[in-house]
Amino acid sequence: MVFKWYAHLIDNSDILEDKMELYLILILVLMILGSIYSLNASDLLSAVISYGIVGFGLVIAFLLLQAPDLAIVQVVVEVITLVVMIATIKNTQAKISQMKFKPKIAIYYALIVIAALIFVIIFEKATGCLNSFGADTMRMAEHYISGVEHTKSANLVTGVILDFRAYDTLGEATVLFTAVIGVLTILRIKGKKEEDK
Amino acid sequence: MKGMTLIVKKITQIICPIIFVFGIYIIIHGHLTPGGGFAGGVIMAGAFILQILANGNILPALRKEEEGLEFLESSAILGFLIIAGLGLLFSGSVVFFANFLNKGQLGKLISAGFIPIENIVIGAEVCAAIAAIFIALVVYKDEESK
Amino acid sequence: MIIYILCFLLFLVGLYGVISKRNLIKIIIGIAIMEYSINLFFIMIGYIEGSSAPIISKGFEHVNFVDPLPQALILTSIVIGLATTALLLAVAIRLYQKYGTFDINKIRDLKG
Amino acid sequence: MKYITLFIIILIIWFLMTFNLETPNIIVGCMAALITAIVFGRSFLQDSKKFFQPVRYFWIIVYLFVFIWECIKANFDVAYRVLSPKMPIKPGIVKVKTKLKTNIGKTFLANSITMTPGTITVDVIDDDFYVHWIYVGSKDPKIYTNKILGRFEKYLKRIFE
Repeated sequence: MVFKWYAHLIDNSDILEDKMELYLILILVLMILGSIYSLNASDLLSAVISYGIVGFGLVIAFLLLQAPDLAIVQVVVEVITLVVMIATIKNTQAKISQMKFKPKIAIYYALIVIAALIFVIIFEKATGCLNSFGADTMRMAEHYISGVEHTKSANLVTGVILDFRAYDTLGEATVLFTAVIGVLTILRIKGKKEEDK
Repeated sequence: MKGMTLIVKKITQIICPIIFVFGIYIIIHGHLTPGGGFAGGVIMAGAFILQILANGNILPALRKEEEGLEFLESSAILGFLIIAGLGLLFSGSVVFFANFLNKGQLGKLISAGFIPIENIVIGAEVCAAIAAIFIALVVYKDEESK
Repeated sequence: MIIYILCFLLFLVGLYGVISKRNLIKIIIGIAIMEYSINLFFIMIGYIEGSSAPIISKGFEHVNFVDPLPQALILTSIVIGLATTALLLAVAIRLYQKYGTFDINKIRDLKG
Repeated sequence: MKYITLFIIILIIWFLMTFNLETPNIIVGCMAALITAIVFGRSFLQDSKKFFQPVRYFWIIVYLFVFIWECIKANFDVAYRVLSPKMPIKPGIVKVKTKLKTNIGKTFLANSITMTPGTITVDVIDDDFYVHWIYVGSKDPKIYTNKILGRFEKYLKRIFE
């Protein structure tokens, strides 16, 4: 019921659509600033917390881009990631060794800026091939949207991931399972040995 | 792992079942409203995580719980494969993941063939996986580094 | 068009973190940022001006929808991202317990 | 007992969320409530039979009005202290002793104190609340205990004990 109300609110708002690109640019600039601060922070805790800016900015961007499914998943995943990261750096007194300013490092930074500029120029050329933002490129989507007659699932995304592309979901489940097994094998070695003794 | 104060514990006791049932709601209505197996599973795992963080569990109990979660996760993946295999048997054509059940009417709770069942299975799998990851990363690290 | 370039800049910031930082946690943060920017890029490709979220409810049967395919792909990608981040963090925890530091240069020195 | 209470509460929440009364929805709701009751029943509130005593609900409504009234009064008080040019504030932490016995009652009392502007519960240790107060009026424990807790305690006692 709550979500139906929300969907009506988003669908009926004409104000959002006109300024969509502006809002997204603002959110993206905020995300870039947050990520730069996060990578340059001298304290690990503030690095992790400002990393949260990127994730929650992404949630708002998903909501603006009409992807409520993703927004729900992202907001919970972001919270869990932050909790796990803070638990990781808790009780560690590792101080980040600040780089002293040497001429060598200045050359590094200059190289980074030049490389970034080259990448941006290449990408600017590459985006010329893409359709402009918000253009109607419904070649594949037509097939999936008319496929609702086939799946009878009102949520098209669920219809896609569990009917047309169920193999993807199977692969995803396998990856998740493997990751859990990996985490447990890495972290439980000590406990197992103690039990054996 | 130490727990939190009395206030957090008491509020957690009331809030956790509500978060959990909200996750179930998201899963069950996954084919009608935004959400689905992934979102609901992560929310349900969030309820577990909140409870563990607030109460500060002891390691042996958590180890037993984690084994249960592993069993749930494995059986959920097995269930997913079995559903996929049933499509091979019961649909007319030989298709893996064939949606063979009665489709019903668009927008009703019982509709869309086996998509709701798959949603439930995926939700259980994601919930178990993320809760197990959390227990491993947060609690084992705390207790076993001593 | 400027949105795509900003999205790519976010990717470059993550790449900068992975290449130039020596702290393990910061490298993990850089990897996660790269992943987020790719997720956002996919959703932007699928967006269509003036259309609604891909959910059919009463009264919205015949409106335009955004492309559901990128959303479905990214939905799995987000959960996989959490799993891989957790795996990286597990490795980082073990390394810290063994060497007592997150700094990869020091870890390399201690190893030899 | 607490399993049944949790089951009923979750079922009510389910119907409030979904808001339809068709047969499939009722069956699915019962299943969901059953699973939740099995998983979380062990750690639910101990004295759950109090949920079935209607007198308590009446006192909850009375308490709501009392709380809102106290909240408005405290709001004006804090606004006066902040806006007046002399800034008559005298912050400090006081230790108050509550008469409530149950943990849930203490929780709600602490939350009520925090919700009213000017006072914040810092910590709860056994029967003692450590409250940060924006204007510590007197140093007599009886007076300030009555001032902070007295207005809420008698209603909360009727609700939770």
